Amino acid sequence: MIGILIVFIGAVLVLFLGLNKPEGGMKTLSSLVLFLAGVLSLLESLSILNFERLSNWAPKNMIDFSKGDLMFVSLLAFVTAAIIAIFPTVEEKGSDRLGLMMLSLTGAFMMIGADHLVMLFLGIEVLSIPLYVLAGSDKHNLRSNEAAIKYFLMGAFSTAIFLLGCAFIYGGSGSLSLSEISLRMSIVGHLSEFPALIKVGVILMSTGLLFKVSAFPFHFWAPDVYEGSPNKVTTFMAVVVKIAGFVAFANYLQAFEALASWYSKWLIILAVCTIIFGNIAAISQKTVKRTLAYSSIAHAGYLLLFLITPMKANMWILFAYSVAYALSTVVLFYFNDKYSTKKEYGFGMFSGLLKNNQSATILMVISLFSIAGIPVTVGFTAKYYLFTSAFEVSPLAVGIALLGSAISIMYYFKAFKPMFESAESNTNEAHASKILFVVYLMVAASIVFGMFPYLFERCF
Amino acid sequence: MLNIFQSLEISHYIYLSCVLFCIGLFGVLFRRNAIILLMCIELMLNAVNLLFAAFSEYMGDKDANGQMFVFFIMVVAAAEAAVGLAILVMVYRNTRKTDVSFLDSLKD
Amino acid sequence: MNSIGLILGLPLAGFLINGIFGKNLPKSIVGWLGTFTVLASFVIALGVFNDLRHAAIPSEGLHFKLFTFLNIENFNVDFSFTLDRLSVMMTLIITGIGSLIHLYSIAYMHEDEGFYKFFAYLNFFIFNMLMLVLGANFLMLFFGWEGVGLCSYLLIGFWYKNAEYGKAARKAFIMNRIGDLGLLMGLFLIFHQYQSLDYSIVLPKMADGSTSQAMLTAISMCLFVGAMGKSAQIPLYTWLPDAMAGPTPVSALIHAATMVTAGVYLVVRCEALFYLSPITNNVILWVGLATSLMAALIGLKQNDIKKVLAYSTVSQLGLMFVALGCGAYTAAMFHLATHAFFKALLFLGSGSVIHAMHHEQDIRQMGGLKSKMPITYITFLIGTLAITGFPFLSGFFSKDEILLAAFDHNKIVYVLSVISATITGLYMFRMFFVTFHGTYRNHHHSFDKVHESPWQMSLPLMILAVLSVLGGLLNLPSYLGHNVSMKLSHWLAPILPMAESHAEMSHNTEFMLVGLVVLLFVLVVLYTRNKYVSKNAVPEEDALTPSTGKVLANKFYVDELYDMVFVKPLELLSSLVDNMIDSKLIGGLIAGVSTLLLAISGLNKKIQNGNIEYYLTFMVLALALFLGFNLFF
Amino acid sequence: MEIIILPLILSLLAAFTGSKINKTVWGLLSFVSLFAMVYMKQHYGIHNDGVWHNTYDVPWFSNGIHFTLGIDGLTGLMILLTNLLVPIIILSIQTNNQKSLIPLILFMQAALNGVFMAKDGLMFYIFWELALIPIYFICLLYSSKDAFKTTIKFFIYTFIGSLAMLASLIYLYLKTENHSFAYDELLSVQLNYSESIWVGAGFLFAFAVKIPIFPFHSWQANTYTNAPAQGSMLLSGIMLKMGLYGLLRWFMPMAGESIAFFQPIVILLAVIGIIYGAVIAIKQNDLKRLIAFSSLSHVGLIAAGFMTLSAVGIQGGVLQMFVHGINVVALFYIVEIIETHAGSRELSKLGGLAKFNRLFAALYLIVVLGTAAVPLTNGFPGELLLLKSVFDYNTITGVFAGLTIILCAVYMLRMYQFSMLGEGKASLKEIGLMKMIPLLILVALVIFIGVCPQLIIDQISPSIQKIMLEISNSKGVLS
Repeated sequence: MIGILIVFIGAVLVLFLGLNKPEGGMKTLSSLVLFLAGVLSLLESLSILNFERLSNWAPKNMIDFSKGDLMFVSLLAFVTAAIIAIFPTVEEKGSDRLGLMMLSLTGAFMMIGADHLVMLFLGIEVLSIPLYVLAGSDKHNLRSNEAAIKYFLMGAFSTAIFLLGCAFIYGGSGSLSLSEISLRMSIVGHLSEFPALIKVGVILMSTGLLFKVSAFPFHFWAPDVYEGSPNKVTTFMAVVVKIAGFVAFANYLQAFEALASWYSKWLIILAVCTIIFGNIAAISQKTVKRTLAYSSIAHAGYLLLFLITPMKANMWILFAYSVAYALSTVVLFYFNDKYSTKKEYGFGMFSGLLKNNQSATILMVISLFSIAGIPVTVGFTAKYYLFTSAFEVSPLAVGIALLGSAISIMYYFKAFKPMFESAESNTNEAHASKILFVVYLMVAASIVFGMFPYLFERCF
Repeated sequence: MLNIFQSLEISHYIYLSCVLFCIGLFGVLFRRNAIILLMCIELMLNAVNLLFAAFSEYMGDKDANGQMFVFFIMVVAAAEAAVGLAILVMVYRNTRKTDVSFLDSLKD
Repeated sequence: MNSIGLILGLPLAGFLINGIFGKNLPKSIVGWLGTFTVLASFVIALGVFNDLRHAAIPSEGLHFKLFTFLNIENFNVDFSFTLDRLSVMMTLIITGIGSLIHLYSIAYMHEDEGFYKFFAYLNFFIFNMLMLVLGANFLMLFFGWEGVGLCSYLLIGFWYKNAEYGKAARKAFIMNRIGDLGLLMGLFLIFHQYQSLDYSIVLPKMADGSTSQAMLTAISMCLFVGAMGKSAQIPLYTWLPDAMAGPTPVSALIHAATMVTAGVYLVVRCEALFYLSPITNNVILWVGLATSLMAALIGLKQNDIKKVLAYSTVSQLGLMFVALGCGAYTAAMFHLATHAFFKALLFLGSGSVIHAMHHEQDIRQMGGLKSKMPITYITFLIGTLAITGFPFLSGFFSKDEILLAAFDHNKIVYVLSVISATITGLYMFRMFFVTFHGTYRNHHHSFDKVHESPWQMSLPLMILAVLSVLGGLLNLPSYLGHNVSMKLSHWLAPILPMAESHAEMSHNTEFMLVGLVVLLFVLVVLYTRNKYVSKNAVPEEDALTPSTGKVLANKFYVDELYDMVFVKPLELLSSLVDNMIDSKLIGGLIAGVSTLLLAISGLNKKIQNGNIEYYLTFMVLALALFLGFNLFF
Repeated sequence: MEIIILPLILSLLAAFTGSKINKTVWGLLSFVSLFAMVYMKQHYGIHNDGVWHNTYDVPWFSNGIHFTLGIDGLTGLMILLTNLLVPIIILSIQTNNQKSLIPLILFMQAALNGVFMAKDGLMFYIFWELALIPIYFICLLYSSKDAFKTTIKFFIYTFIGSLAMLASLIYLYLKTENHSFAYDELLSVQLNYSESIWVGAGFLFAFAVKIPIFPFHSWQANTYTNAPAQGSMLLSGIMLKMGLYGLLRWFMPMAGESIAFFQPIVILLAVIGIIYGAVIAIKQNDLKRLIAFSSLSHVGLIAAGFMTLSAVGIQGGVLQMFVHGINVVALFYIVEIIETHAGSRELSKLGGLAKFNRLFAALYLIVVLGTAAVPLTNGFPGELLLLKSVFDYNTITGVFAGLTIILCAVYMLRMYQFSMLGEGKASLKEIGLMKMIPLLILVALVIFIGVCPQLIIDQISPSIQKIMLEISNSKGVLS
């Protein structure tokens, strides 16, 4: 709860204070606010502090943050703070971008905490609408415009489907509160006795969420929008939207646990398709951004495997994976943004990096290893936990997932070719520039979490 | 006259809103003009509203959640429409077009 | 330190000292060191020989265990040696002739810059050869077996700058390796059968007839394959003539006197085994006979003095195997000994000729040397007489033994071996006369440059000449009176439990046969003398040789055949496998997977074409699919 | 533990000091871990009982997954090999411009020690991967030509293999009651036939790629050829042994039920590989490529020997692992010297080098003989035992495997002939004594092991006995 409040207030502050100031001024403020929110909710989840009174103020059956949810809240807050901190600001006046980003983060929080379909819906919308704007925030760049309109149209479309699903579920179960729904379903018990409405509703709602997390048949927006939108926004989308989406997905599927045996087989199919598709499609990509987009699709596939495991007990695995994913993705997008130039936004941008900037090389290598899931990075640890828990449900799917992560080497390591093979004359002058401390911190984190993985389990 | 309304069952409402929804959906699929797409999406949302209202009514007065939801949807739809139109205008400024099928510079 | 240790250790020490420090030592020290180490072990061996004569149990020998080589579960092999009557005889031959040849080499190799290397290798060879004959189990034998092969490789390729020699050396080693594989398989079979490799355990078990016939045959065939390789029998003989690339003392020591007789030693060592497997016996008999005849025929047309001797060696080895095939093991050992004497003598003699002729080996370039180098001439003559079976010289007795055994065994064999013996006479005298009589025919070096060799070379010649004359005393035939008879056979009897079973034939037949041989000998001498001395004929140039002669001159084209059947196809296969299967098939398969993935990945362009209608349509279709499946199926 | 930490620290130090400190120093420093190991051997007295002693054990991922290191005869021998060869490999570095080479090698040393000591399934996997990373970068950074293409193939190939192994490990892990990756826990899992075949296939694939066994070798030749000499040494000298070690320590006891199924297949493939590699090696022109294929042929024999499940085969195989490590590293070292001092490693460009440096020629010859398994060199005892085991398993197979002693002589002597003997086109620059010392050490080992192999056998046999016991417990197929 505290997280939402702080971030929301911060957002409003940034919007109004920075109305006609350059973005740079607001940067520190906003990242500080986010950091504060992160710390506070972390402390709350570790039950060092508690904000009972605040939480009571909110209607319990609408939004309710469990300890686990708070971990996610703090993670997202930190990540967004990092994103805002490390990405360069735009020159023109007006800090609305930062404000919008923080607003949509509040939406993400609402999704995470939502215990009621209305709240879930609102969360999704509050997350999405600012993002539509942010996607197009590079006003005079046609690609950005296109990204915005594509994202908007498809987003709105999927929202409509999602809502239809809500309606059906409402009709079928007679309630909108997730806990209420799960209660009623557990009474009904037997699968066949459920009204078709609920099944249809679940399918439609899931479609909406699958769209948000860009799972296979509903992934089409991701590559294009990722490519078109400004790097900062892309990063935000790739990390925050996906993680929030999955937490929400997990929370709401838990309400339908009675249907698990039915939906999990569909989820397995989806997961396998997504993994195969994402990885294979990524191989032939030319630009770094699209490659990362497809890799994020593949990761959505891995995470779908999480949804078939007993989720309530395993939320920490989802958290571990989110941490791994967030850390490496942000770092990689950062380097992509740093080194891409007007004419070169393919892998060539890294040519000769080893020669010009060794520390950058090492950071990139570690992040790539982490995202590819190679020991002893957190990427491996998370994958290990995820796959082991999913193995019990469906070994075959895990086998395919392993194969997928083997294929993923093919495109993750593409970067090494230009990096290590000594560069030709036109070396990228951006290589020389220094790298922010935050990036070092994140990479270090991905090693530390890799070496001491039990931290995750302990925290939950 | 009156008994017609009594003879209406929830299923009728479901079918109706489904039909509405599908009209909107096919509109989205088959029209090119962004504004019309927006309208179609609104239509889909309204179909959902109708459904909610119907369900809420069907469940009697013990549960007003549905109607509440309808209001939220309306509000959000309005916000969405505002943002959407803003984006449209931006696009229109840059490319004197509102036809989405021309926007295909982003692809593999 | 006991005697076996010394016998083995001294040459090894010589090898190590010469090999490591030899470069910095003066040549005289190196040479004499090498010689004396071998000589010393010869003396010790004599001592042991003396002890053994008075040993209580004649079949027993000295045993000496150094340490355990391998011990896994029941597979237990010791690094141990035994010195019984058989091995002491071999040891005496090896060290005796070895020391003479060392002495000889001091002068022969004097100019060579690899002097110390040469002596190191020689000592190492002696060590390995001794290990071969002294080993107390088959693995020790195998050690020596491969060791001598290695040494012969090193010494054939001694002048390493010459690529041809290198080729010959490799040929020798690889052909030996083929035999070794057979021997190794034999070892495995033996262990499989008897759970041990020690002679003391295995040989009695072989003798007691508990083993199945098939197994005996299998083992003996495997061992015989090994013997083929080492003792240059058909089909593995072609390396020996090429081995003449090495320095002449090497040819004398390794490729005439000692190493090549290892096969005979092996067979005699496992006498019981071979005795009990008649199939193998026949194989040995016929292989030996064929080898002996073929080599003799080839020898007729060779003009390289060493090549002639090489083929005669092969032929003589063939005879030994005939003897073994006939079950006349003593005869084989006897011939082995005498052959060691006179063949070493002949090689050293040829070496002294070559030395005098400044490394000219073609007999057509020689002639009339007797006046210039009398000692060599005399000794060489004795050697020739000995090998061709001049009455009462060593070769006469040993060869007779074999012929008698053959006669007793199978008449056809007898006839053929007599023929081969006769041919021996033909080519030996041909070579002898062409070399030493007639007129000098060399135009590169003037005749007066030719000189007698220094004493280090002539002394061994003389000693060996004496031995070749008196060698017969080792084992005089019974018809010269029983009191002197059968020294060697008595000596070896305890080692050969299966008594030599050929019935004593009447002396008349023996005299008749001997007479026949002598007659043939005389005819041969007259013919060759008349042809090459009186008519002063010279072997014609290769171009002019008639077709039959060509075949012989080209050694029946066997080398070409092997090249065509084995070497070329193997190389072809190699490049084929490398280029086709490895890179194309297996490599291509792996590459194919990645290209396939890329191709599939490329397909995504069709869908992800940037057009939003497509996207929406696909999404809706997918959704419809899900709904359809769940509602209607 | 210390012998993992030590090289790690060293590698970090080396990374930071860069090339300021001479490579010799690092070489000597990395010897230290050898003493650490010797100490450990004494401390746990590993040669009197076959037990795999824990030297270090703390909970790690979870309570079920510990960070466990163990040492016994087998592990001891492997570690001995690693910590003996790595310093030599470091000393073999010729140029000073490869400055991240030493840290990578030291890191590799740590990882390899980990692999051999890991007593917990997941740790084994993790170290397995860690060992892959430095070698990948060594090859990527310093390969002679098309580095990326070769290395990515190598990496993905082995990575897929290790993922298969991970799957098998996870499967076993889930089968254990009180989910645990501990070696003994995993051993105690009882699998039914089909399960064990799947699990076994997972392990086997990983190891078959690493060893490599015949059809899975296609990464090998190019990697060895293009990699820098040090890379080739690490790969063939030690990393290969990871596969064989895994075969013996993990595959056989874990999936023992499936051995009966895999035994004939693996032996057949291995024997095919023996002849296949040898035949290809006969015509190779590039020395490194030749050695690559010869090593394919040799390890094939080891794998076959292991799969015969006879004491002779397994102990001979372990002995041969050690020996092959020494020989192949010596060979690559020689090639490195030839390449740097004669300017080429193409047989067609070489020849007649013997006359320039007698000592070098002699050492080279001894190594060649050792590889060709001439008695009294180290190659012989192992090969004898392996051939015997294969021969006992099946006579025909044994004969075919035996062909190796002929073919090996053919290509090895050819290699020596065309590089050292003959009139010679090439010339050899003066070789410093410093460069000879590592070679001398290796050659001394060649002779020593060749004369008394029993010393090593005594070290390993108790633990081998124990492993064989475990195999037979998991399934009574032991012959």
